[in-house]
Amino acid sequence: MTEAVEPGALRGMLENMLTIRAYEEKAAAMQAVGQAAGTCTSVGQEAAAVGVVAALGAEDLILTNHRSAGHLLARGADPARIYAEVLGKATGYCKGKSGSLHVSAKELGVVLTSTIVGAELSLAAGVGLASSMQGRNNVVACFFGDGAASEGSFHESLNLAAVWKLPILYVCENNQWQAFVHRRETMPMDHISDWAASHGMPAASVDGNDVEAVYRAAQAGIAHIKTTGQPYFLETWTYRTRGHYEPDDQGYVDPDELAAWRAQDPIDRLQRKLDLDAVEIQVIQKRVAQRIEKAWNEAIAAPYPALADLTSDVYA
Amino acid sequence: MTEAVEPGALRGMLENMLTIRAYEEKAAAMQAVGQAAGTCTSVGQEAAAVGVVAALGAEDLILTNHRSAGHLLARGADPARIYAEVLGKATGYCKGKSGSLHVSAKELGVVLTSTIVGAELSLAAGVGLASSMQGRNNVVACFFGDGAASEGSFHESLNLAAVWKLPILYVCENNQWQAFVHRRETMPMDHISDWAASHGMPAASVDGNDVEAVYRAAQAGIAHIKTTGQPYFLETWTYRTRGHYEPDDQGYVDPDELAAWRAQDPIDRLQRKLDLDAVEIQVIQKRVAQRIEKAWNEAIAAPYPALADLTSDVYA
Amino acid sequence: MQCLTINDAIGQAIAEEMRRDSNVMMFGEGVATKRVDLLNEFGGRRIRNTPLAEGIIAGAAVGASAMGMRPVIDLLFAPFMTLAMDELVNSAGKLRYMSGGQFKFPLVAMAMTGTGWTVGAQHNHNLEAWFVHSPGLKVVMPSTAADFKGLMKSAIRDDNPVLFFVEMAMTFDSGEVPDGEHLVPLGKAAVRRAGSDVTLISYGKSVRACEAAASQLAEKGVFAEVIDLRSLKPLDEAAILASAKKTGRVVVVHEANRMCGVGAEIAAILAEKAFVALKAPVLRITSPDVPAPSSYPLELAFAPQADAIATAAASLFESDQKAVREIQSS
Amino acid sequence: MQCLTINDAIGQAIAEEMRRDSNVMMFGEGVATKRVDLLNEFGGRRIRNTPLAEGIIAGAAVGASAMGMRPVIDLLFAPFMTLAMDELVNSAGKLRYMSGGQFKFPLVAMAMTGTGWTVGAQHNHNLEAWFVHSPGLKVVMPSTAADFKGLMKSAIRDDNPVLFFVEMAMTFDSGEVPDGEHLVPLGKAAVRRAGSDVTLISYGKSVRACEAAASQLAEKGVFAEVIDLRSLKPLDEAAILASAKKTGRVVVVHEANRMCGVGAEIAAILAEKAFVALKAPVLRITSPDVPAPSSYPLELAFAPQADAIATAAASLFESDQKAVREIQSS
Ligand SMILES: Cc1ncc(C[n+]2csc(CCOP(=O)(O)OP(=O)(O)O)c2C)c(N)n1
Ligand SMILES: Cc1ncc(C[n+]2csc(CCOP(=O)(O)OP(=O)(O)O)c2C)c(N)n1
Ligand SMILES: [Mg+2]
Ligand SMILES: [Mg+2]
Repeated sequence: MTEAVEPGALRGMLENMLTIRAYEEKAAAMQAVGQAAGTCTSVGQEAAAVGVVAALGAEDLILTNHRSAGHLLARGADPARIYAEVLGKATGYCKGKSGSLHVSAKELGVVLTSTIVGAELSLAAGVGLASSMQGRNNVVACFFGDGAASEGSFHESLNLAAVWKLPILYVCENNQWQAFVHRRETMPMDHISDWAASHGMPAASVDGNDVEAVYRAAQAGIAHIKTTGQPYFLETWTYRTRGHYEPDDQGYVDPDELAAWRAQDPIDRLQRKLDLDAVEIQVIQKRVAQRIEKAWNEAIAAPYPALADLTSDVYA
Repeated sequence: MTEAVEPGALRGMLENMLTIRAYEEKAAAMQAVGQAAGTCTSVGQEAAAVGVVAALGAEDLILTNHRSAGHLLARGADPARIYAEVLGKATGYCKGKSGSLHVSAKELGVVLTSTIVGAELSLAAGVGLASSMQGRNNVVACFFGDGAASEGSFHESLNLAAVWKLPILYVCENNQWQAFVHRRETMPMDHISDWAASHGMPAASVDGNDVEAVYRAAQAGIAHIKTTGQPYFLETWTYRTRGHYEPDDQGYVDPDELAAWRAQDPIDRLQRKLDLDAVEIQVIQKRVAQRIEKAWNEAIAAPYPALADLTSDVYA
Repeated sequence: MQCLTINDAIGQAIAEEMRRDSNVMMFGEGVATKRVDLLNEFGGRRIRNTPLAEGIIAGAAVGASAMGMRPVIDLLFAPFMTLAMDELVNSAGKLRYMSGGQFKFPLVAMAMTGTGWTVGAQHNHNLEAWFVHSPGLKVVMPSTAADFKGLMKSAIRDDNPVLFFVEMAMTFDSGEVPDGEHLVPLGKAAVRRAGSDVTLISYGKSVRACEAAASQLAEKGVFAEVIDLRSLKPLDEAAILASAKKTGRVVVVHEANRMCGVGAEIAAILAEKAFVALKAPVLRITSPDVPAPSSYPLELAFAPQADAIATAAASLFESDQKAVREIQSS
Repeated sequence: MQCLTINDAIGQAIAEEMRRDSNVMMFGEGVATKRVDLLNEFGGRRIRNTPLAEGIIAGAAVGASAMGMRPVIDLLFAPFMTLAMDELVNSAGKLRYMSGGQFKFPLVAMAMTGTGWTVGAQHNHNLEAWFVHSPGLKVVMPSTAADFKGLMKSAIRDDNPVLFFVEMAMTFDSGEVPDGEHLVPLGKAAVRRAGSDVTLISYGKSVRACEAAASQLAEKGVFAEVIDLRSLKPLDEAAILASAKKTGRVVVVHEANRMCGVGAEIAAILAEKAFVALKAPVLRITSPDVPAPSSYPLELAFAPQADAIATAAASLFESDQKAVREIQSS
C-alpha cells in the first residue's frame, strides 16, 4: 500500500476531476443565465469522489446524495444524461422525474440516491445487508456529508453495520458546511471520525484534497472490509468552495477561510504534483470542455417526458 | 466528595429502595391475579433511581420513561396516585389517561414522560433549553435505557446538549436488556458511555447496584454541570431482574446471568453495608409494606374518570 | 381447515413464504426472541433481532428490498412508525418513481394498533390513513385469521412496500384458516354479510362491531350489508360503490381519528360517484378527535361500538332523507 | 398598507411577537443565517442555527414549549418533517392529553411545500392531512401575505402546537399587509370571491387557481364562490356548510394527494351535513396519487390548474344531477 500510485492512474484521476469541475461550472453558469434549475456542486471536493471511486471495483455499489455529480461522473456516468436529468428531460438517468437532487444510475451501481440528508446512511445499511445475504463479496460505498452525520440515522446506521458486520465503506465528505451553517456551529469537535470511532470500527480521517491520499485510504478501507467483513469509516477533510446550491452568493462565508481552502484546490494540487507541462494540461482541458459542451447540447436537445409519464413508475 | 455518605442518608435510601421494590412487586402480583394491567418494573435497578434522585435538588427536573415508578417514588410520589394511574383511575397523576407507561407528575418536577423509547432524550434537550433560556440554574436529569441509546435521538440529543451547553445529566440505566433482546445483540461494545464520550462530554460508568456509588457519581455530574454549564453523562451498570413487562416468564434469559446479578441485588448490598440488625430491617419493611398496601387499597377504591373526560385535555 | 390464532396465522404465512423464496427474511426488535419457531427453522441470518431503532430497521428493509431481498419487518406498535416515516414514505414510497422505475421495494412493514389493551396513545394510534395518503405504498388491515394469513402471503409476494396493520386486541384470537396454499389478493374487499337496506363499511376489528350492529338491525327488520375492506390501498372502490348503489345508505366505521381518515375517503368517493344512488347522508362512526386514552372505560368509549353503529344506521331511515332533500333543494 | 413578500411577512410576524414576548424564540437549520435581521435584533440565544437533525429540533421545541418557552422552528421542507413525526405527533400532539392536562405545547413548526420549484418529491410533498388526522395539533396553510403575517402571529400566541405550511412557490411573492397589529384567527376561512352557483373550496396556492377558474366560469355566466380555508385544523365547518347550502354544488381543490386528503374530509362533511342541499356530486381536483415529479411539464400537470377546476365545476351543471338522481333512485 505504500508504493506511489502510478502516474497514469493519477492522470486519469486528474481528467476525472477536471471533468467534474467542468460539468459543475457549466451547470452553475447555465443556472445563472436561467437555462437550468439550481443544483448542488462539489467544486473543491472532487478529490474525494475521484479517489474513493477509483478504489472501488465494478461489483461495488455506491450511495450518494444531493451533491452527486462528482460520484456519478467518477463512476463513468454520461454527463449528457445527468444534465438531462437536471433539466427534467426524458433521457435523464431517472427520466426527468428526479431532477438534480437524487440521481440514481443503477446500471453504474449508483443506487437509491436520496436528498433526505441522512437517508443515504439508512439505505446503505440495507444495501449492505443485501450484499451480505446474497454473498456478493462486494463493498457498499456510502457518501455523505458532515451535516448528515448529525442526523440520528448516522448513529443507527453505523451501529447496525457494526453489529451485523455489513460491508460498508462510510465516506464522510467533511466539507465544513451544512448548507448555510458552518460545521463549527453544529458539533463540539472537528472530525466526524471521532463519532465513528465510538462504534468500534476503524475510523480514518484523510486530507480530502489530496486525491492520491484519498485513493490509498479508500483502498485500505476496502481491504479491511474484505478481510474482516466489517465496516470501515473514512472522513475526507475538504471544503465546499462554491455555494450550497446555485445560485448562492456565499455572503455568509468567511472570505479568509474560503481563500485558504481555494489555495488548497485539489485539482491544482494534483497538477502541481504531476508536474504536467502547460500543453499537456491544455490538451486535457480542451478534451474535457468539448465533452461537457457536447453533453450539455445533447441534454438541451432531448425531449421532455410524455405527460403519461406523470403516473408511471409509481407501483411495480 | 470522598467522605462517606452519612448513614442516616443511606438508611433513607434503603427505605426508598424497599418502597420501590414493594410497590413494584405488589403491582406485579396484582397483575398476575388479573387485578391490574401489565407494567414495567425496575426490580434490581432501584439503586440507580434512588442514588441519582437523592443527589438532585428540589428545583431540578426529571424525565423518565416506561420504567418510571422508581424515579417517581424516589422523588416522593404518592404510590396511591401511581397505582391509580396504572389502574386508569381519575385520581392518578394523569387522571387515568396515561396508564402505567407514561406517568408524568409535574408537581414533583417529573415532566414529559413518554413511552416512545428515545423520546425522553429528545424532550430533555428542550427542557434543558428552557432551563438555560430562563436562567433557572437547575439540572435536568434524563433517565433512559441502554436500548434508548440505540435510537438516533440519543446521538442528536447529546450533540445538541454539547453544542448548546444544556444543563442535562444524562442517566443511562444499562440494565443489559432491551425488552426481549440482550444488549449484547444490539451493540458492539458493552458500555453506552463509550458512545457518549465521543460527544465531548464527561462520560462515567458506575456500579449501578451500589447506591452510594451512584449517589456520589450523580453528585459529581451535577457539580460539573453547575460549574461548567455543560452536560454530563452517567451510566449505571445494572440488571433488570424481573421481566420486561408483567407478565413475562423470562424464558429467554440466561439463568446463570440472572442468578449472578440477583446475587448483586442493590438492596441486599446496602443492607449488608449498613449492617442493620434484623429487627431494624423488619421495622422498615413493615412500614413500607403497610404504606404500599394502603396505597393499593386507595387506588382500588378510587373512581374511574367520567366519560366526559374522554375529550378533555386535548387542546389548551 | 385449521384453527389458528392470528399471531400464528401470520407466523405460518411468513414461514411458508420463507420456504418458498430464499430472499424472504424478517427482522425487528425481539423478532428472533418472539418467533422462535422461525428462528429455529431459518436460522439467525434470516430471522434477526435488531437494535432498538425503528428508523434503521425500516431503512435496512428499504435498502435490502431494492437489491432483491424481500424483508418483513416488525415495527411493534404503530406509533413507533413515526420514527420510520422518512424510510417508509420518502424512500420506499417514492424512490421507485423518483428514479424513473429503476428500483422496486418488495417489503412488508408490520405494526400493531387499536384499542383493547389499554396501553394508551403512544402504543395505540391508528395511522393507516397516513400511508393511504402517501403515494407508492399499499396498506392492509385484515380482520380474520384466514385473511391475516392470506394477505400476509400476498403482501410478501407483492413487489411494492406494504404496510400491514394488526389489531392488537385480536392477536391471540383464533379463527379458521384454510389448509394448504391460501392467498388473499390485495385490493379486494369481502362482503361479510349481505344485506339490502344499508351498507356498513369497515376494516380491522370494527368489522366485528359492524356485524354485531347488523344483527341488532336485523332484529328490527333492517338488513345491513357488512363490507370488510381488508386492503385500504388499493381500495376496492368497485365493491364500495356496488353496495352503496344497492342500498343507498352507508355508514363507515373505523377506530382511527375522524378527520382525513379512511372513512373520509370513502364518504368522498360516495359523494362523487354514488351521488345519485344515495338516499341518505353518509355517516361516519369513528373515534373522537383525541389521543387514545388508557383508562378502560374511556378506551371503550373511544372505540366505535355496535350500539352506536346500529343507531346511526337506523337514523338513516328515520325521516325520509330524500324527501327532505327535495323540499330543501326545490 | 405595506407591501411585503410572504417571506418578509412571516419574518415581521415573528419579530413582532419576539418583541412582545420574551419567551418566543426561533431555531432551525440555517435560521440564523437566513434571518439575519432577527439575529441582529434578538441575538444568538433567541435566534439559533441548529445541527442538521429535524428530530432534535422538534424535540427541543416540544420540551421547551412544555416549560414555558414559545419556540418557532423551521423544518425547511415538509418531507423533512418525516424525521420529526414522533416529536410532533406522539409528543406535542399527545402529551397534554396523556398527562391529564399537565402540559401545554405552544410551538410553531414551519415547513415549505408545494409545486413551483421543480424540486421533486423529497422536497415537495403536501403532508398537511397527516397532521389534520392527528389529535392535539393545529394546521394552517395561508395563501396571502396578510394571512401569512396574521396567522403566524396567532399561531405563536396559540397555546397549542401549530403546523405552519408555506407554499414554496409563493415565498417571494409580494402582497399587501395591513399596518400595525394584524392578527388573523386560527380556524376561520375567508370567502375570497362571493358567488351563488358553485363553491370552490381550497387552500394555499390552489386558491389562486380557484380564483382564476372562477373568472373563467363568470365569463360563462356561472358565479363561483371561492373559499380559502386558511386553517385546516380547526376547520371552518360552518363556512364550508354555509356556502355549500347556498350553492348546492362544490368542488374541492388541493395539491396534496387525493386519498385521505383534506378534500376527502370536506367531501365527507358535505356528504353528511349538507346532504339535502347538494344538487350535484362533490368533486375533488387534486394531484394524482403519485410522488411530485421534478420535470417542469410533469410538475405542472401534477398540480391542479384553473382549467381543470373550471371544467369540473361546469360539469356539475351539464346534466341536471338532481333529476338524474330522482330517476335512478325512484
Ligand atoms: C433531512 C434533511 N434536512 C435538511 C435538508 C436540506 N439540506 C440539503 S443539503 C443540506 C446540507 C447538508 O450538509 P452535509 O450533509 O454536510 O452535505 P453537503 O451539502 O455539505 O455536501 C441541507 C441542510 C435535507 N435535504 N434533508
Ligand atoms: C420507539 C419505541 N420502540 C420500541 C418500543 C417498545 N419497547 C418498550 S421498552 C423497550 C425496551 C427498552 O429498552 P431500554 O431502553 O434499555 O430500557 P429498559 O426497558 O431496559 O429500561 C422496547 C423495545 C417503544 N416503547 N418505543
Ligand atoms: Mg457538508
Ligand atoms: Mg435496558
